[in-house]
Amino acid sequence: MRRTALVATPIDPVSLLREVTTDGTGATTLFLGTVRNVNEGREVTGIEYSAYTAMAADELDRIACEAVERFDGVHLAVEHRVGTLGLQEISVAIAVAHARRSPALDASRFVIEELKRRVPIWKCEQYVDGTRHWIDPTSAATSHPIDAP
Amino acid sequence: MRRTALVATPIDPVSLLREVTTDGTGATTLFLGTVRNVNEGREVTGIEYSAYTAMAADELDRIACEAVERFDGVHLAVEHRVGTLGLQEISVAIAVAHARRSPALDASRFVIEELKRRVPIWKCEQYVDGTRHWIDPTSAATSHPIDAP
Amino acid sequence: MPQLQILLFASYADAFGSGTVTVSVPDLATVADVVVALRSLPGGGVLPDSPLVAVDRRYRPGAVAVHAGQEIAVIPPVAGG
Amino acid sequence: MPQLQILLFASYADAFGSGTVTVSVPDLATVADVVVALRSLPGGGVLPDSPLVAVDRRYRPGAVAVHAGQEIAVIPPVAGG
Repeated sequence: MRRTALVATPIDPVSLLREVTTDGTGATTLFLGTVRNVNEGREVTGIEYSAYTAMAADELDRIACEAVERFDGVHLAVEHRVGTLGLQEISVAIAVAHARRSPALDASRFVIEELKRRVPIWKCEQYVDGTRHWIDPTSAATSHPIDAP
Repeated sequence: MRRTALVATPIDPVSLLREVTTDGTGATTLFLGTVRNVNEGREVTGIEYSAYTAMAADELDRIACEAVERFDGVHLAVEHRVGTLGLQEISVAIAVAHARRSPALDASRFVIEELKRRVPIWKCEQYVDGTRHWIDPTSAATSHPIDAP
Repeated sequence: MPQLQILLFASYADAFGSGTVTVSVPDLATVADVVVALRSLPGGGVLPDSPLVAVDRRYRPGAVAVHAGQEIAVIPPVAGG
Repeated sequence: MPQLQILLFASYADAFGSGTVTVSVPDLATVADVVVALRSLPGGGVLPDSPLVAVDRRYRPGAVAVHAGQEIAVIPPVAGG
């Protein structure tokens, strides 16, 4: 099975794990991305995730299809959250199950790497001093600081 | 932090996840090994895990120390169960947290691969027909079938 | 000249002051023509040489033809996960 | 000849019929001497050429000296996880 979704409410990783598991499962992996308190030395209070919603959902599903094709027999469930998240909230959860460990580990890594490369989601970090900042992973130098409103 | 243990009671993966997470965590990984219903074409009813308990505990902790050394800043919790496990019960759980995803993913893989290579734990599969069989990953040909008692 | 509606997001929407802008492009326009047209608008300096462009929700290279009725979006560096 | 107690597990314990066996080894015996002595016992055919041996809970190569009072174990192919 495969299921992917953009969600606006908190992610429950345990239900994703349950969803991918079958009697034939020998290895299950879970990857969680969470909002951390410091980025590039600045104290973060939260992150606003925004998305090109329709395309992000499509692209996420294309990645899951590719994973199922590359790693035959994987079951996977992926949720990415949008909206404003506080510290330690889960932004993305990837659950993968397979009879053997290598495809489960490889598929999990494949999905998170492709997701970070391709899925049109952006994060705007909010800092203790009230400013915010669009994260640009392609270049720290070309990122776009924005004054607080 | 790092914590490793051999345990004789069911593993709670959620408590391991909670244990490794801090405010600085940006990525968390969980690896679960579970008892699957078929191995090498035979229908399995359960697996008895036995260990050279004292050395297995030491070796597991050495692996965790090596992971902390290799992947600076990882927090990890590892539990391996011993005793007789039914289908879909968790035999091993590895939770890893880090600020960034690469060390978290790499450390998880490192621990499971080293565990499988070095930790003195054995599994005796029990089949529908009442027979049992010590698993020998080094060679299917030199494995040791045992008649049912 | 044909007019196309372009979707913008995140830092690009901030730079252009809107999530949707209209550009005039030549007949038989391509993805690259859309980028040239966007760059001439106020805020267009935010765009790199070859920004990611999606047509009908798939990434497309500069040479691909575009026309009215398609969903065209210019995509800032993505940062999901 | 010194006598050493050897711990056995899993398939090896089944083959030797016990989790502990006593072997007689030469003075200044090594890990390899332990394996030779074990192989001459009933059930010893189960052992490969160079089984894993742990001394005081660490894997040790054949040339390492062993003596009474150490915890010596011969380890079947491990299969955790």
